[in-house]
Amino acid sequence: MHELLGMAADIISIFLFIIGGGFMLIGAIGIIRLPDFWSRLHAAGIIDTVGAELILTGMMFQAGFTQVTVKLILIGLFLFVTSPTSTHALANAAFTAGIMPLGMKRNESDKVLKPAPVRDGVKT
Amino acid sequence: MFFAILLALMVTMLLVIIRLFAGPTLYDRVLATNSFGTLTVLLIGLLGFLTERPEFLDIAMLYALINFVSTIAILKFFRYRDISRGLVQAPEEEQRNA
Amino acid sequence: MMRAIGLGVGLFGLWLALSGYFKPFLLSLGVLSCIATVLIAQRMRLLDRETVPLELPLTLLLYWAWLGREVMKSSIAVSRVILARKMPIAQQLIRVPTTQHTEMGHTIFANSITLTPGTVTVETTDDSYIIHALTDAACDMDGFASMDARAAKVGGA
Amino acid sequence: MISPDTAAIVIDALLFTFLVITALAIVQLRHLFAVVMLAGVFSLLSAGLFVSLDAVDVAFTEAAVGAGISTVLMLGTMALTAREEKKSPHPIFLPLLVCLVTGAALIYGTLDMPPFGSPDAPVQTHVAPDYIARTPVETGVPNIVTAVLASYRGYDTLGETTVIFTAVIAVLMLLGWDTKNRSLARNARRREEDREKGDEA
Repeated sequence: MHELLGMAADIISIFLFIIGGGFMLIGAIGIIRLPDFWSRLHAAGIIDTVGAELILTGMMFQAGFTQVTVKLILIGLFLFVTSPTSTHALANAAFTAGIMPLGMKRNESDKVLKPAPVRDGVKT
Repeated sequence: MFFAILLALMVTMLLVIIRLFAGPTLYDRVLATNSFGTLTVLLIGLLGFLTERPEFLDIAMLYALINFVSTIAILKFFRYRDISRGLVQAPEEEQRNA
Repeated sequence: MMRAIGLGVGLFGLWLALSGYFKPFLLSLGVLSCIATVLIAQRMRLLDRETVPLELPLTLLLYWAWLGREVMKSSIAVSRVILARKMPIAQQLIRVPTTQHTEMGHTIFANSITLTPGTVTVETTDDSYIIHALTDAACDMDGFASMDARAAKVGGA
Repeated sequence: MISPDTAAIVIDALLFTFLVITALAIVQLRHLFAVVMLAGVFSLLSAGLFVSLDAVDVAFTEAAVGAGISTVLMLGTMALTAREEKKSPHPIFLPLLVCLVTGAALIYGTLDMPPFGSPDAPVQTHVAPDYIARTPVETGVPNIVTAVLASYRGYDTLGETTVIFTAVIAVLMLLGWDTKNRSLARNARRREEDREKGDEA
């Protein structure tokens, strides 16, 4: 019975690792492939949320009901709360600096369209 | 199992380092560093499991915390050009900066 | 006072969960450090609704479960975009109205939008957010409205 | 199936490769902001290495100092100086030679050292077993490094902390403690006003 449970946990965590690792790799490919900062933001979002959380959950199934799982849950919770905050801070800072998406289809913000700056984008 | 996922993690890390090196804008670099921090958290956790000593997760937790703080510090620095200033600016300061 | 006790109990719970020590000497050290932290927080006047959210409802957990499903759905959509040979992106900055009244509600709604890949909150005002969307499919106004309603239920309208 | 030891060695080798790549990138780039970011990544990678070498306390310090404080300090310095590194007017051969010779000497020095993890190394046979045996009984502190720092050589640590504290105070007084203090007071006052406004509403 005990072995059976262990095997089930193994299978579940392998499954979660495969999906999480797949999302992580896709996010990394997106970070390389996508054309500009704004679109890369979404690829990084995939790594930070789905990839990281799924892999952490996979590790939880390996750890079982121990203190390690408590720590993993805390890490997961912390990433869940902070990653959107830092993504928003990043997007907001870029927006304030006047970086605009490449080939924007629709713009409902009050800012006027400007070509994306070549280097650094910070007005010094 | 842990080895395979660690290898996937390594490939991801390499791609993120390439983006960090290539830029081109400052914000791309901050984005890559932030993602790299998340990947390091996972790396430390998985390394603990690989060597069968998962008690080291404390460091992973510390990294998750520090990564967030340093990202916010960097962005704050580039938005306000100063780290010691409070996040809420007085109206007169805002006007002076505009 | 309630908040001071709440913070103390929470901190000590965290201490126990992270350390796993139950020897009396170490336990007393843990209690001392928790009390010191609470006193410093008191002196910094940090004990308010924002830092010690005792009122956080249990529906937050249900909301997170729902959000998890949404995040999965949209990350599959974004993955498709990344893996397509000719990436069909149509970047846009759109304005999404919000009905949130409390700060907690604003935080939950705006962060939920950022958390779902494909959309990122760029700027916030009291009644609307500016959102960067990667594709046309990501600007699902009905979806935003339903997320807004759910967030309002959790964050207190 | 690969044994955990082999896997750990492969991972270590990969981490070292990344470390070298990052270091080369730092040397290559003239853009200082990117250098700061890459230095952060370098520190993250070395922390991963420390964990896989079982040096958990070092990894902790690396996390706090390397990734946290030094990034912020370097950014603060960049606010006062330029963003681009100047091209050095000197030829690179002499520094390169010095680096290579020093590196070769260091590597030659490691040849005499006992192999990594060897139980016969002087570190393992001298006082370390004694501390490991006595610490749990004598101090009751679970972490031996903490016990040594705060208990066995507590006076030494106290002295060190005093020195650093004095240095920080001196630097703060030299660099304008006063203006900083005032702006802190202003922020506190503003927070207070916001709170009062919030209470009324």
